[in-house]
Amino acid sequence: MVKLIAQTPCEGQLPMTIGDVTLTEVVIQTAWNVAPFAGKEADVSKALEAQSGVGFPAANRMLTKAGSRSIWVGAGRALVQCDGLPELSGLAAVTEQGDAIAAVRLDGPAAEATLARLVPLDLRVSTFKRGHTARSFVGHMAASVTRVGAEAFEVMVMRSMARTLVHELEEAAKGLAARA
Amino acid sequence: MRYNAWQIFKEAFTGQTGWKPVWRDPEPKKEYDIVLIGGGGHGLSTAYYLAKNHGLTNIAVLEKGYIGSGNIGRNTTIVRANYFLPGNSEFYSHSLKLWEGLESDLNYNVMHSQRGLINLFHSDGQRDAFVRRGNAMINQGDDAVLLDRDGVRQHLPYIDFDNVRFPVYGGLLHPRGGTARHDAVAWGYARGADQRGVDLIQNCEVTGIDISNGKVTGVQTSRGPIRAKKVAMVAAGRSGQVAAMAGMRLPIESHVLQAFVTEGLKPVIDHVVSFGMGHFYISQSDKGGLVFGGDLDFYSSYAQRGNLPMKEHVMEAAMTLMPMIGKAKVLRSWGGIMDMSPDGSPIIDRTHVDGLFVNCGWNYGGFKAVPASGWAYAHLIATGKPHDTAARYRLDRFTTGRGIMDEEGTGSQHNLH
Amino acid sequence: MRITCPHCGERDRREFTYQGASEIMARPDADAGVSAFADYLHLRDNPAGDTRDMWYHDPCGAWIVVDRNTVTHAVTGSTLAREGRT
Amino acid sequence: MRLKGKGFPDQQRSVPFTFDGERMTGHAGDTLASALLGNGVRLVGRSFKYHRPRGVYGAGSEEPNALVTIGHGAAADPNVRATVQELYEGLEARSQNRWPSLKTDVMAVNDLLSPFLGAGFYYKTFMWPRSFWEKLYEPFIRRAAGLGALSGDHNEDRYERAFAFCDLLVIGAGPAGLMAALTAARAGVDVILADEDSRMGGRLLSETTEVDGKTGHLWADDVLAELRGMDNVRLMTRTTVFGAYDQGTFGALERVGHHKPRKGDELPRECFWRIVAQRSILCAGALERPIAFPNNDRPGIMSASAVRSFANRYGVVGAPEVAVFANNDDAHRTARDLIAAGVKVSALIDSRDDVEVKVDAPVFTGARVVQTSGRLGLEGLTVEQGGRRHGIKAGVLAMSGGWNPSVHLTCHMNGRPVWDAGIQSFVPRDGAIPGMTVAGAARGRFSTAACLADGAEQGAAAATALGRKNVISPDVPHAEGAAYRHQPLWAVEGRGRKWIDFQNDVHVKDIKLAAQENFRSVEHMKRYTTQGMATDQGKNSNVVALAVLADATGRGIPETGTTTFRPPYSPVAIAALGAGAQGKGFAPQRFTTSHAASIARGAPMIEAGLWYRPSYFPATGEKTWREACDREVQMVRSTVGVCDVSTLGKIDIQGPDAAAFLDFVYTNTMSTLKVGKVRYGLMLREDGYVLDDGTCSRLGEMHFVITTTTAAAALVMRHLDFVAQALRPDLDVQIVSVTEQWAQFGVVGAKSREVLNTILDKPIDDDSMPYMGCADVGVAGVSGRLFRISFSGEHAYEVAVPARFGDSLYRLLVANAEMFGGGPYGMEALNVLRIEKGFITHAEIHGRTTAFDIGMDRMISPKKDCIGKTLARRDGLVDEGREQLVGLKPAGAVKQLTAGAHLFDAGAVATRENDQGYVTSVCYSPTVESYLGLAFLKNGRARHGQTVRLVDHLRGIEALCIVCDPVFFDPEGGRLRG
Repeated sequence: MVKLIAQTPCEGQLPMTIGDVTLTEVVIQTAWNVAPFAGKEADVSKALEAQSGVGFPAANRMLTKAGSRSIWVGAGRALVQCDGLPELSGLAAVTEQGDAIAAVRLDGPAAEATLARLVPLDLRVSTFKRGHTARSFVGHMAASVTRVGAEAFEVMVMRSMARTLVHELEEAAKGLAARA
Repeated sequence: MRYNAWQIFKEAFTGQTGWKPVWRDPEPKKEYDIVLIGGGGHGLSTAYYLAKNHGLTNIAVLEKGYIGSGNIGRNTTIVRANYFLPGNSEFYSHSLKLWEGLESDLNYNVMHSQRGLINLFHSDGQRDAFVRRGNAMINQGDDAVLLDRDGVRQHLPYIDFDNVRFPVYGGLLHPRGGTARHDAVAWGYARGADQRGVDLIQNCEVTGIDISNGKVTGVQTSRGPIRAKKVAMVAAGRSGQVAAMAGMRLPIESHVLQAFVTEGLKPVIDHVVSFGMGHFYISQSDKGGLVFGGDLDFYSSYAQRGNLPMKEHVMEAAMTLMPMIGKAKVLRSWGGIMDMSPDGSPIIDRTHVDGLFVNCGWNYGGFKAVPASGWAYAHLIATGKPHDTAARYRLDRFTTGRGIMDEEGTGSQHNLH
Repeated sequence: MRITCPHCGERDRREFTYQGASEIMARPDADAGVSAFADYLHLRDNPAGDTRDMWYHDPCGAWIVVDRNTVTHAVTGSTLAREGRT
Repeated sequence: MRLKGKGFPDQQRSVPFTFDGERMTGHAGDTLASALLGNGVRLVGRSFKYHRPRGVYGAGSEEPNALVTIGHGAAADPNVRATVQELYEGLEARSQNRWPSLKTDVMAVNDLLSPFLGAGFYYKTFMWPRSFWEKLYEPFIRRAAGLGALSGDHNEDRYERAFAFCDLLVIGAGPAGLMAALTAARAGVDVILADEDSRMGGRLLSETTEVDGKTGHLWADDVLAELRGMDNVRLMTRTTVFGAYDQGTFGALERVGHHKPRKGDELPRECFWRIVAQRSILCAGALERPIAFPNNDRPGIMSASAVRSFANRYGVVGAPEVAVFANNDDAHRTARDLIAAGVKVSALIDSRDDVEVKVDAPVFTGARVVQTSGRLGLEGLTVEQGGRRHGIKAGVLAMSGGWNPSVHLTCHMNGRPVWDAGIQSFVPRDGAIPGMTVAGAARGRFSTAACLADGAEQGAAAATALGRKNVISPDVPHAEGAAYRHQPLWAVEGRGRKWIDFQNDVHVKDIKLAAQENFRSVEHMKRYTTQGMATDQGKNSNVVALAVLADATGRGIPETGTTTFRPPYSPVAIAALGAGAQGKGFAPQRFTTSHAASIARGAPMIEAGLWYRPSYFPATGEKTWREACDREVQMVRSTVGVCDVSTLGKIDIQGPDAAAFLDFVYTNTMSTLKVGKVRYGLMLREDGYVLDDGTCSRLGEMHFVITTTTAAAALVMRHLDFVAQALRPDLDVQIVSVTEQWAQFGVVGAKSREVLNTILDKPIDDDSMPYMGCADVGVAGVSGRLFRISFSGEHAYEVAVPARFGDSLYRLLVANAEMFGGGPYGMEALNVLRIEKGFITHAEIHGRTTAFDIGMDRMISPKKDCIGKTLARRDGLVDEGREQLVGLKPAGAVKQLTAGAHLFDAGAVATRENDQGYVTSVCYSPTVESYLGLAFLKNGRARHGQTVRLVDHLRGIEALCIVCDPVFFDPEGGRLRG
């Protein structure tokens, strides 16, 4: 019997370190878009928490617990990463998205300045803290940007744009490194 | 006074002291046969052709600012006749013919320069759409040439043909397309109208339109009431507000279109060039500045200024298309207020009020239309019948669905152009 | 220009797509007829001053109704289209 | 010449550079302008119109004269202000707008012709004969005009863009800006302090003024040291805030690499910053204005403040003998500073009568400069005092007509500045930019003491407005606080041209001529004379010009008008504003999962929207795309082909009201669709025209997945969100794009089922997967989806798997197809296959077509409302005379049919009046063995069987065609179900 081989969106492109920032691919095993039906937000959150350990996040926030995460990804929508398809029938639209996303992590003292070349967001740590997430743009690409550490961010774009994402991050980091 | 070689020579040796005012500054009279609301390009050309073609001179052009203070002085100066839908084809064709005789007609050098306009395309589908357009231009009696990639390279060697996001497949050359000196067009028409007896009244804002028993009787202005047998609105950029004075709502939204000019540079861009993968068009003025623009800012506005995202988008288009342009420096940016109609085409028509006429909805194509718009509007005002070339510019086309002219194919409803 | 998305907060204009006056939310009844629909779709107050219009916050997918001034570009408020305010 | 012991440049460290090829030496810390003056170079450029010799006028970014080109080849940077360009080792500068050389410029003949070339001369002449304009006059004018030249080479430099956010943006780091930033920063405010200069301190760097008992620049250094030590402060030097935009957004340009020799190409030349600030304080200082006197433009005639900058900051002076001409006290310090530096001051000429001048030099009060001499540089001047004339020897004349506050940014949002009679200049209008206040000289508070105090006050006010409690105003340091005393003097009478706009060569008489010809509005005057339209945008000249116009028209200055400024404050390179877009950066690239496999098979890739898709797959021996395309079509029609269709939009629709929602957005009814079935659907815009088409599959009672065309995917998604949120919030429905989740492949042709059954966990047959069926399936052990739909008229499927398996599945499908005599096919074949079946794409539904036009008006269900239904009924949209979709076949032998050709009645002349329609799509069909076309023809459905004339003027093609049904192949659809 034939077996299909999986590839990651940034296969062969990462990791790389440029100056004071390191780019690595975040490999997503499974993820679902969870969109509660009208009036079911609280029920969904409760059920999600029971199943995965993380509830439905508030707008612009990420919840993490053990291996699970739920990230707000837009009006009434969360990206839930956990083991196993959440059972929310009748409560929410659950849509597989684990293959739809390219995710890259930026680490290092230059991570914020690298993103500041591409993202029209106020990323100052005083306003955009660990666990904060935002739907915005990276260059011309719609993206989720999440702060995962004092000097660490995760950026998610559409899978088909993985190459552009890596390229733009790389170029931004190069220009920054050349100033040093 | 007529300008001629002798006069130029004489004035050079008498310290230029003999030149007369190019127009008068008359006080408004109590009554006119025709009042035109708006002293921009279209208002001035309408006045000129009313006088010249129809012998009507008891006319006032009321301008709330200075003559030519609207979009006639805030555009990218492109003159072309490369439309393809019936209605637009014959109108812009007529306009281009008028441009070609404008200088001798007005005895004023508007620097109309037919340096050729090239629309670039970047896919087979775009090519076919441009071929349809080019064939329509030739059917109309105008000119168009299909260029392949090498043909474009011969005309525009500086374009990036190799390392580019959307490679150039070819272009549609419109040899008679070009540019003109925008302010001079306003001044030339103003001078011509004034010489024929039209009163150009600056700093005179219309504050009301008087209507009695369904018939227009005059206007209220910041300089007092003025009676008129006919009133013609021609105030693109403020059409909605003017029409509201007559109790009308128009199918118009007002938007900002930005334009840019760089510092003066030695000649480098000979044609008017238009990028097919985003609104971007460029030419070089006789002073050496690169004059270019792009798409609307895309929000309704009367502010005559834009914001950074669209500026950036325009500059991005410039950099991907012709990266030799990078070190040209933007000197000035400004915004014009565009009367955006649902289908992107204008309106020249009567209204429900007897004696009240409307000319609006020029979207971002008003400059090149100035001669034909004035010609057709003058005809309508003078005779009560639409001119053949503008018969399709009806106000009711959105209700009947007949003759909708959506050149871009993006939809005949607002905010899609 | 910066506009406030009720979900995401104040954002650069580049994150939004514009869709004209909020009158567009008051769609006529199915049987209102051609002329009512033609007026609804095409005719606009087009005010020089305060206006209320529709914007789509592309990255988060929310349609919002924004209170704005077309002369000064001041933005004074915004709500979700879902809340039904025209 | 250098002044020993003066200035910051390290006079021990020599920096070699060239000017017009001549080797020269400057010092570290010099600008190009100071280095040229240090080398005794006064002639630096030629003016725009008359090509008059010009030298350095100022010391800052407002410089109108000393514009040069830096570097060569692709790096050549034209119109660089020598006063801003910092010197570095190996810098290569060239003068501009001269030929053959700066000293001997042929075009200077224009200056002799100047009696002809007054304001507006273009408009009155060059009309005879008409045809000479493009051929003779215009090329000549164009060559004479312009300043520097672009290299014509593609840009090779890196430029960059970035965003920054702060609570308070302080623009300008002179005494006011430093105090404002310091006060706010100490209160805990997040501050960005930006200054266009390479070193912060503003005028303190150029004056000998003391602050708190220290030389001004030392005091500035102390403040900067404190600011640098604070986490909440960001100092941005070499950064010009060039534009103010809505809601506290500013554009700023940082010069990152221009002051360094090039090493590699990674360092950006410039960075374009978008700065967002809750509040801002404009501390941009003021600019000195010139006086218009006869021949006031010779190299060596400079602004007085620039002469002080060069002497005090850079330790240079343009000539051994300097005269000063002013109408204000402030300029007197020029003479004092020069004398202190050991320079001979040959005269101080003050236009005021009642003034006491404490300067150890010949003083002329109540006097004016009425003439100057020196062909390529100032040699002397004539002073008139009480009717007597005095000849003065001077190589430099420092002139000052007073100061203009730098109001520019406050004008960017249409705020007109207001006239202040006290300083005879314009000051910013309060509140012109929301959130912005103005401090110091930028609002007419000219003394150092006033600037310091005002900066502190505005800084404290901003901190308070930002919600900081207990803001402490620091002690304002002690500094000179002399009142600004001046008496207006705009223009001096006398023979000769009195220049106002140096670069554009506008002089007093031009403005008077404009007034004489009734160009009396300021805007008319500007546009008629080009006053203020040069690269300095009138920063130096506008107020003088306005005063001259006011005088000529007999009005006061405020009645005459105001001067306004548009962004950018100083010119900004297109490469910076559009940074990142060059090459492929204009738009994201989207790659399918089969991209690598397609490339490996040699497929040329074409752009389809943002996506790349294979055009065709060349086989050995094939020389043209047509050969490959014909083979691929025949392959699909005879055996099986595989095609990546992942780029089509896929949207997941779920919820209790999902079916009702789809009924509202599609013309046809989707609520009656059974689970496991697929239906073709048509969407309209509200204006009744076709928006898009695609399929709708019902996966569950409350779960659908629909497809869109590739081009319209984002548009349709936004449209559906609009309908759901703005029009029908009553419907409980969730809409999620799944385009990227699934890699989807068409498996098309008679052998398609056999190929699929090689990889499906559970084989299918006609019963388990009938035509227009859909189901979840196992694909080689992976959960996937299968749809039995066709865009080719063949028995066909689309199989989808999670995208991570896309590459693998594609390779597998192609390999297995090959076992059945099939293989991959590209966009060209796909296009032929759909034309043969009369299926439409965006070539047909191009935004102007209605359901009626494409023969689908019966798909608009009469039983329910939907978007676009009512307006699609408008008379004009269902008129029989509209252009309707038809097929075209050649009548007899033809060379080719072409898309974009127009149609006419056979025998009719090809004119607009006779136009009957146009061709949208064409192909050569190897199946039908003929060219085929799809076209829109007036009343076309009633004209099947008629002959029409196809004319493509552009390609030189003419053909007679038979009008037919658009379905050319298998009209009964037997193969679909086969």
